[in-house]
Amino acid sequence: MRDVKVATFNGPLDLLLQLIESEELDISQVSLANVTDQYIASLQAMDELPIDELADFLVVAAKLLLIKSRLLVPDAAAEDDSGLELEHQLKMYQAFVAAAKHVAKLYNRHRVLYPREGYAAMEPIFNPPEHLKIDHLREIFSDVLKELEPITRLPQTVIVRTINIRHKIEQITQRLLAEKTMSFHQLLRQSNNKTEVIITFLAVLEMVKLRTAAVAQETLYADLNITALDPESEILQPIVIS
Amino acid sequence: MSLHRNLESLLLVATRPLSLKKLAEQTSVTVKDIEQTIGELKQKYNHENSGIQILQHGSTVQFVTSPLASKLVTAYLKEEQAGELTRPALETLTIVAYRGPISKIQLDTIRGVNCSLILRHLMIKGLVEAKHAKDKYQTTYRVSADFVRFLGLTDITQLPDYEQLHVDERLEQILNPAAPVTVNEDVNRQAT
Amino acid sequence: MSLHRNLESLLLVATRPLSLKKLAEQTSVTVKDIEQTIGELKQKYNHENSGIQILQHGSTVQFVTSPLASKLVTAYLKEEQAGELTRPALETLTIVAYRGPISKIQLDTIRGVNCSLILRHLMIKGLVEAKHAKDKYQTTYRVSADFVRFLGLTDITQLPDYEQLHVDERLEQILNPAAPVTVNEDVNRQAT
Repeated sequence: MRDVKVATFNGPLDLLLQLIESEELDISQVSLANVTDQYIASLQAMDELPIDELADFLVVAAKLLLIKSRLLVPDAAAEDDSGLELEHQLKMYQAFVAAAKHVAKLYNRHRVLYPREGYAAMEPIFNPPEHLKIDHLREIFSDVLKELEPITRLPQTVIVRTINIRHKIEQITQRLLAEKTMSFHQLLRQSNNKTEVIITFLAVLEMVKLRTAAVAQETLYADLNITALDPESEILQPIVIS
Repeated sequence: MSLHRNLESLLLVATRPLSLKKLAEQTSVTVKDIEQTIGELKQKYNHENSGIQILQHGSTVQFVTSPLASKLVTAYLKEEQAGELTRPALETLTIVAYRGPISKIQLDTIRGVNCSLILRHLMIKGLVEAKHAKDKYQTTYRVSADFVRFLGLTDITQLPDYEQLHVDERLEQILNPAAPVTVNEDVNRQAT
Repeated sequence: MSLHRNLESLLLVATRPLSLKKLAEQTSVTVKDIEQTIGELKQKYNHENSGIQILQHGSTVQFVTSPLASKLVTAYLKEEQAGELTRPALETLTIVAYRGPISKIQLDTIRGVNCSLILRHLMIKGLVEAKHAKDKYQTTYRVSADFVRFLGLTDITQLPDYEQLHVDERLEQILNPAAPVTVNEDVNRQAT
């Protein structure tokens, strides 16, 4: 895997597009599978990300993993077109990124067309709304204030709560060290929302890759059993959490 | 042809009659050039098939409508003046009443949409007036004295529940959002 | 020719974009007559020697100045140059410009992120406008006539590759059969 050097990006599709373009690949399912590891590595490198944005990133991560797993195990291909969908979605996004360059060029020419905003003979003439009663004003203003409520709540939901995979790995490791083995469902019991479920899943995948945990599944669709690998074993290094 | 084009554009946006001298300054040509070009533009516009006419009064010029369309134009302007206020216009008027003097950006933020056209409409109806500051962006808006009188008040602060609604907390939140607090609260921590 | 003249006069006194329907009512002809006459007036005005241009945005029209006189008019009006667009703003405006009218869910799908906050910001700045259908959940967005003016165009369909990007089969495939891609249900609900 090449060193990932993506400076700044604007959402998951932007990150994905930059990864593919830096590898000079065309957009296809094979190239999506190729950059999956880099995509997840970039995700992990993001220390702080508003939780709402993270969810968008994770949805794409899940799709990438699905595409990759299907290319690795072609027979496992289920009836699911989310790979094709992501490929199309990214192509579309690429087309609009290109179009945005045209728009920026037009905008930056500063060739603004000006409308007519008034003319010499135009003088205000007092013309009040006949049926307007004073109590009506209060009602309308109260309605306006009420409509503000969802917007004033908005910043609170977008409060920058950060979540990161490394912390999740640390947490799972601690539990595994205590319990040696546990099921994926037991882990998920701690999850508060969809985002955390995906984070937990990614953390487990990462631990398997780092060989600090092994995952077994007895039958198809059965729960996953996660076992801590012997921390004394030579090939295993304790996960260093920075 | 570019002088013709430039003069047409300037006359279109001018909100008062422009002097030939002003036109010459803006286009960096002589008054004589302007005189000649305006003469040519009169030939182009001042005939009965044209809905746009050039009116020269002394040394000032302006675009005016065709006398043949005056009935139609008068009817249109009367309708614009008279019609009842739409709901968005009423909302804007109410916000200016309870919260004025208010800047346009604050008004736009409260309504969540740009209110330029509505404000202009309310001003032409004499309901709202602008107080221009040196910096264009510091212009503030408030309801007109005529409108206060129309409501039967001597002061806009006599509106029902003015004290309370004028400084509603929701307004403060929208207009002065606290700096985004990075709580850096680990979701994992919540779960354990 | 009297319809041409009448429309020219009405467009000259209007200080906001006028709908074809409104023009039809004012002149007592059909919308179809208006459409045809506006088409002819565009041929008369929308060429590079004319200082007056007709901007059509959806079903509204207005007179605007020539892009070639822009520098001069900007100086005359003492307007400041429009500020830079941020990358998310530019991306969102581009998608809304090419694909509008577009729903928020479609926009979110194309950008791969939730666009509630950026849309609110663009609406406050008057670059995007929302059209609420009777069913509240069918709100669609398009760029404003002001944004078209800022680009120096007289119709948003003049954007490069407009036809191709405006309707894209692949987008239809993604948007129609499949579930929306973004998960941020909470924010969606609150912002709309």
